[in-house]
Amino acid sequence: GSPSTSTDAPPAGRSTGASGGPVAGTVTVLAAASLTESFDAIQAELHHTHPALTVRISYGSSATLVQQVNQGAPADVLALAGEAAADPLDASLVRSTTVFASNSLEIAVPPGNPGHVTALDDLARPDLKVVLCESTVPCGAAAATTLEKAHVNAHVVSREIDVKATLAKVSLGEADAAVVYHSDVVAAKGAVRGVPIPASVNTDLRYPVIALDDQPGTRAFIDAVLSPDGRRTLDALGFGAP
Amino acid sequence: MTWRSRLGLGGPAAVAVLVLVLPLVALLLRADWGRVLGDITGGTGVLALRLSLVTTFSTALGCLVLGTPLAWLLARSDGLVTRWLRAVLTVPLVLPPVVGGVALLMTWGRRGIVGQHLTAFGVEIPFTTVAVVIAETFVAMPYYVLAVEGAMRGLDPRLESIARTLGASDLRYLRTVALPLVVPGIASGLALAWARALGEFGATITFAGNLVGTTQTAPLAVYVALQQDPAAATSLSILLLGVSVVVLGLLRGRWVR
Amino acid sequence: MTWRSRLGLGGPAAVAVLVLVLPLVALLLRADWGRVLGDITGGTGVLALRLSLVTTFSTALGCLVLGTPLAWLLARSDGLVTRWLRAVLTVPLVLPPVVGGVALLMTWGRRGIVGQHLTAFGVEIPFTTVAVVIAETFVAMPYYVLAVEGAMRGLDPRLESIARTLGASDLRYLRTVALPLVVPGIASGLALAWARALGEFGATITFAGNLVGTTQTAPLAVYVALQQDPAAATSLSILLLGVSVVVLGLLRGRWVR
Amino acid sequence: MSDRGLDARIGLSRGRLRLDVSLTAQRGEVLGILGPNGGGKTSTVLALAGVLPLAAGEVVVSGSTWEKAGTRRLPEQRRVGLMLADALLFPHLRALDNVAYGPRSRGVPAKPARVRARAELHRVGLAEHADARPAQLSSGQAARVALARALATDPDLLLLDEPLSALDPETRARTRTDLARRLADYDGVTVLVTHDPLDALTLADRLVFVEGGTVSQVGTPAEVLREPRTPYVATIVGLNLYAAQSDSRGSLTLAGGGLLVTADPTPGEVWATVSPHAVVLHHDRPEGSARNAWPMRVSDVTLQGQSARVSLTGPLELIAEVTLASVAALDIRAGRELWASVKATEVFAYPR
Amino acid sequence: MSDRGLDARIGLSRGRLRLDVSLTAQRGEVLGILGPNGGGKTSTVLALAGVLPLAAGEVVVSGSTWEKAGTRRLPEQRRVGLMLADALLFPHLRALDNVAYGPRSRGVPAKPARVRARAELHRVGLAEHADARPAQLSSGQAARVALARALATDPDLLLLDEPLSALDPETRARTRTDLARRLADYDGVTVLVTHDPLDALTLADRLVFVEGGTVSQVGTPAEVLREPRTPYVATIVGLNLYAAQSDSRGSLTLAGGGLLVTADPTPGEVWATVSPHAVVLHHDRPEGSARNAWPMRVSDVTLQGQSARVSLTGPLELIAEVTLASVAALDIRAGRELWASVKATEVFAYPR
Ligand SMILES: Nc1ncnc2c1ncn2[C@@H]1O[C@H](COP(=O)(O)OP(=O)(O)OP(=O)(O)O)[C@@H](O)[C@H]1O
Ligand SMILES: Nc1ncnc2c1ncn2[C@@H]1O[C@H](COP(=O)(O)OP(=O)(O)OP(=O)(O)O)[C@@H](O)[C@H]1O
Ligand code: MOO
Ligand SMILES: [Mg+2]
Ligand SMILES: [Mg+2]
Repeated sequence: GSPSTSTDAPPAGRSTGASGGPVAGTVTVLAAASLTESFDAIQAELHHTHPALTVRISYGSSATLVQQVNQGAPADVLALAGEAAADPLDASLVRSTTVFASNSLEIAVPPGNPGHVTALDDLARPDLKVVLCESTVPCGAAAATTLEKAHVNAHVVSREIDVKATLAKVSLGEADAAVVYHSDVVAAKGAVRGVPIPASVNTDLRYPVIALDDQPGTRAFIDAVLSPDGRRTLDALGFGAP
Repeated sequence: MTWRSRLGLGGPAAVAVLVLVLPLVALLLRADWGRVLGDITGGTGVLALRLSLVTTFSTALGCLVLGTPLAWLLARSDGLVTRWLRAVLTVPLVLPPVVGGVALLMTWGRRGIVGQHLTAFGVEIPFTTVAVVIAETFVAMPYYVLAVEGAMRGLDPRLESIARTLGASDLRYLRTVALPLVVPGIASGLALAWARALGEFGATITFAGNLVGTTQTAPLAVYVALQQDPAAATSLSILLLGVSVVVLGLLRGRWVR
Repeated sequence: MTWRSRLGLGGPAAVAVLVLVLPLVALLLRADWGRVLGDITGGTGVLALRLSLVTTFSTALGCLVLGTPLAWLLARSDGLVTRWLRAVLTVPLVLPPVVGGVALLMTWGRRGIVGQHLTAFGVEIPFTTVAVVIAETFVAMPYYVLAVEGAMRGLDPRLESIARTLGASDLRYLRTVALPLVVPGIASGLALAWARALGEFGATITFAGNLVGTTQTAPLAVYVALQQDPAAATSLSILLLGVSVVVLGLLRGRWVR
Repeated sequence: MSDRGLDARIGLSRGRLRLDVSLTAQRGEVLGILGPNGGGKTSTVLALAGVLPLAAGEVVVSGSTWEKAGTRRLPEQRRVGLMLADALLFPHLRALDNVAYGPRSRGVPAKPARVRARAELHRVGLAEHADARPAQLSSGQAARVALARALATDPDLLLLDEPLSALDPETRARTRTDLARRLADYDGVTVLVTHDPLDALTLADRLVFVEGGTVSQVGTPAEVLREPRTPYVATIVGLNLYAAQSDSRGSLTLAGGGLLVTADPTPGEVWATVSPHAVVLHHDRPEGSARNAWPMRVSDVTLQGQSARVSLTGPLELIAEVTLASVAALDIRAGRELWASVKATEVFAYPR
Repeated sequence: MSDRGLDARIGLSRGRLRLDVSLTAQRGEVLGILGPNGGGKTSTVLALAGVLPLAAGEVVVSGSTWEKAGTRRLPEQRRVGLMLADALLFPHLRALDNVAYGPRSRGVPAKPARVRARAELHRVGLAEHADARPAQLSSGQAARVALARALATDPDLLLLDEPLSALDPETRARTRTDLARRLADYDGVTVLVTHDPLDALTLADRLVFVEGGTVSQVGTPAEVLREPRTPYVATIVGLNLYAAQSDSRGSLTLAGGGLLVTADPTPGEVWATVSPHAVVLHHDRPEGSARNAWPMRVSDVTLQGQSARVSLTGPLELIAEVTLASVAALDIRAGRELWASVKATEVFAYPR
């Protein structure tokens, strides 16, 4: 897809980032846990272009981040896993919203694949322990959609609170399979193996980055996410184009 | 009480009360009271609460049965082993609950140091209600043991001398004198441990998972609801608080001064 | 001790020890010892540990200064207010920490019942180190207050009669007799509260966020690492345990029998 | 009124006991309180100290009102010294600091407070134990430290609840003498609860007997020794006591059975006393002037110092005190039958 | 050997005290232990009970070895009854259940145990308090329940550590008589620690004085009354005691100064005693046969029952016991100067 804005503000970053010089100050970013590796890398890049800009990133589950913002946490940027996660967000706090990446689902299995999972249908086997994200979490909602499309009634033993916890159950070998994001399988660096889900039943998530104010640092950070360097970083870690 | 002591003590005490009570007040103020009843009775809230009560009372029982002898043995010896054991017992207090959950998986899980042998017999603990009880016991028992040990150390040692010369073995002394006398300590230890178990979240979700009716305790249900529907989460929290205040009130009213 | 009592008590006590200690053993067994030192000294681990020490000792100090007077007032009265206050104090034990974090936001956040007035003066608490201390105090102080109150109730009331007739006001009695005599209770209350604060996760991440160097305490760092690099998380957990055993060992060795 | 040291009426309930005791004393006076267990002695003392609140009555000491309907001074606002039967030393303080605690609490600087404390410890013979912790003291040593502590604040009202009960006889004798000397110098009121008649008789100026929550007898030791009015008091002073009906010729019909003749008639309801020393024992029926003589059986013999106490039953119950020589001569032992006589001049009767 | 009830040597350290005490008793005998505070009486009792372990020595009771180098019976394996100075009732049990605790622990079924307990409570005069909790009892009542509890198990060795010290005189007299009767029936050994000479002299068959951790004197009450060998023992038995050097004619040079003449010479190092009753007081220098006469000054007068004890200082320290009549006649009061005389036949000397 293409960048989309859901508010009146114009796509914030590009112009400012291109025109302005180095920015100083502090920017506080709340980011979904699945973005940990990518945003850490982007933060490092940003330090080269804006050495005087202090970036503070707090990672958590998307739903918690939204709660924090609603309850008045002093944040400048909010990056969420899936647009649906932003639904509970108090709209009056939002300056601009830009989708900067996408992610698709994949089956994660422990190395060696002890459950011999080869396709989505296998998840219905009663001898298999399947974990999913809780349906309130973006990855859980997506997994539900996909399983429904494929008419698979998965043998679920637990619905985890976020995608990382879901993945951990597989990497520890406690569960035989989990439905997670492709980016998470990449980030797990061999701790789990991926079993692809056909595009016909797969569900894509679009990750929005939300500006909560108009400070220069806010714009500088969002620009860095949207910049070609940022794009490359996200690509390398398994995220798709927005 | 004189004015000086009212100010000198009342001031800090009032601050302490505010720090503890204001957040509860905020929770109650922000609750959507029109919805509370519906939130509680509808949905998974009731199931979660029932599971919480079952598991926390099992945990309390486990503490009573396993923790009381341990507290007794700790209270009666002062050797190096005892001191180290007591230090090690406080470790589960310090362990971040999520790490505790991971450690429990490493122990009782499919590949855990104990669990791998259980798996051979077809016993798998994670993702079961038993796992919830184990997780809750792991985090709650230290509170119980420490409270009861303290109470037992407060007993006059001469009472034991008297009981022993009257013909009571140490077990009989424990049963007929020491335990009845530390009932207040046991009650407050149980209250602490039960409360800690009732609020347990991280270790449970990590070790036992989160499945409605089997392993989704009230705190997990609250957390899930919080992500989608904060008002429902608040309602459920208020119910949880109500239950705990009633249970602790009964326990304390009966046994604790 | 007779054989009967060794078996009767030793059996359950051994089970209790196993339940508590096996997970720690598993954690140590599964650690990648070749990496532990590197994991601890490199990266954000040191920062997080320093922050944890600063905030937990601040919390302990807060408990001492605010919680001791509260415990004293609770120990000395048995009115209805006291009973209710005591029941309410146990509520933070029961509140799932994440809900506690939300309640703290509702209190001290920009739109909170207190925070909105603070914002007018340019004071914002969430996402600061102060918020970490508030969150830790909220979850840890009840343990302190309950432990110290119990110790204070154990004092012989006639000691106060004597001290008062000797001319000591109640404040002076508190300072010169009651406090010195409950030092063991205070020490174990502090140990409990400090340990609970050190492991605090849910309320902190919700109320204070997860900012490296400012609000990312050791348990948060462990949590983050757990997702990326479980071995590093284990290393950090082991460090956390080591620190806590040393601190608790010192505290107990010095003050507790 | 101004030389009244203590003017108190203590009304309160304690468990099943309803206490109503009036106490008055001049300054410098020592008031001994005696009575059976559970009679309310300790409760009285605690009420005077301000530890137990009054339900009724008042406490006035040296002209200032410590307690009265509605108003109540706190213990630390009363110039009072308290020592209970248990030593109740502050276990974390050395003996010296226990004793210095009072002066320190009343504003004396550390140094003079310690000097004073050391002097008080010296007076109870514990100078060399000044640095001992309470746990290192025997019960008797602890009691002496507690005594020193109570004496170190020069209170207007000194309350001693069985202060000597844990002391061994030698120490007790020494401490009793020291206490007597100390109390002689002292111009406040002392209330001394004791079970030991010797303490009471030697230390107290006036005795108050509290039985079942009320005062059963008050008087100087001499009055009480002469005319006990309850069986309890008679036991304390070591007399045989009988409730009797006297006719005008001095013939007494005892309430418990038996007859007694006195040389000094007091018609009506009387108490009659017989000193154990006045009882003479004989093998056979005595001849001569003794108008009271009964055949008796020995129920018990106990040695007391250099003499023996012989308990006798017969027409009346009687205790005799005789020399060890008599015991040997008469072969006195439990079960022995013999005669006891008392001269009518040794039987004292006074109105009930 | 088979009728030996107790054969023990207690060697242990307690704080700064090194205790080394040997005790032997026949079955049925009552051993009274007396001594100053901190002397080690309670420690001895605790060692016999098996609560304090021995460092050296052994304990043999009724022929069975309770403790010996390396082997040690637990307290519950010894047939022992223990009552400490504090009542130490089990606070959660009614008085009746406190007393029944021993029989129950030794296997008696609930019903007979209660019957027995009720009987024991009756014997200490507390039948109507059977249902009271310890907190509802006065200290004296509690002590009596503790006594009943210790007596309810018919032990081979009964250890009583100041059992009567919390009782009021009336109850104490009653309980003492009851205890004496009880102990007469009892065929085990009783070890009775007491500060009260009256308890010791009336209840004990033999007395053991423990001072500073060692035995300072052993003997029957009569022997001890006649020949005390330490100042402490002399105080207990109420005699004036002097260490002296005697020549062959009965002239004694006292170690503390002064001269004394006895009618019954025992040359060498001796103890000399004078009974307070044997001291006669005079206004002026006495004429006649009394070979011991000194000008003295009264330092203290105390009433004791119907007589007075007068403490005198002069060439020697002397206590006299005189009637109240003499006190009035001679106007005896502290500070008064007068003469004291003792007949040489009243001065007893025996080797040190
Ligand atoms: N804490 C208490 N609560 C209720 N009742 C009590 C309490 N303490 C004592 N009593 C009761 O009060 C009454 C008076 O007790 P108090 O201690 O004043 O007697 P006492 O004359 O000092 O006796 P003793 O000679 O045994 O010391 C007793 O009947 C006792 O049972
Ligand atoms: N728990 C203890 N630890 C160390 N020393 C102790 C302890 N209890 C007593 N002592 C010391 O042991 C010595 C003997 O004490 P013990 O109680 O046996 O004396 P006692 O003869 O019973 O004295 P009292 O007449 O005062 O009861 C004392 O010097 C005392 O200071
Ligand atoms: O990255 Mo999420 O918010 O755990 O799905
Ligand atoms: Mg009393
Ligand atoms: Mg003793």
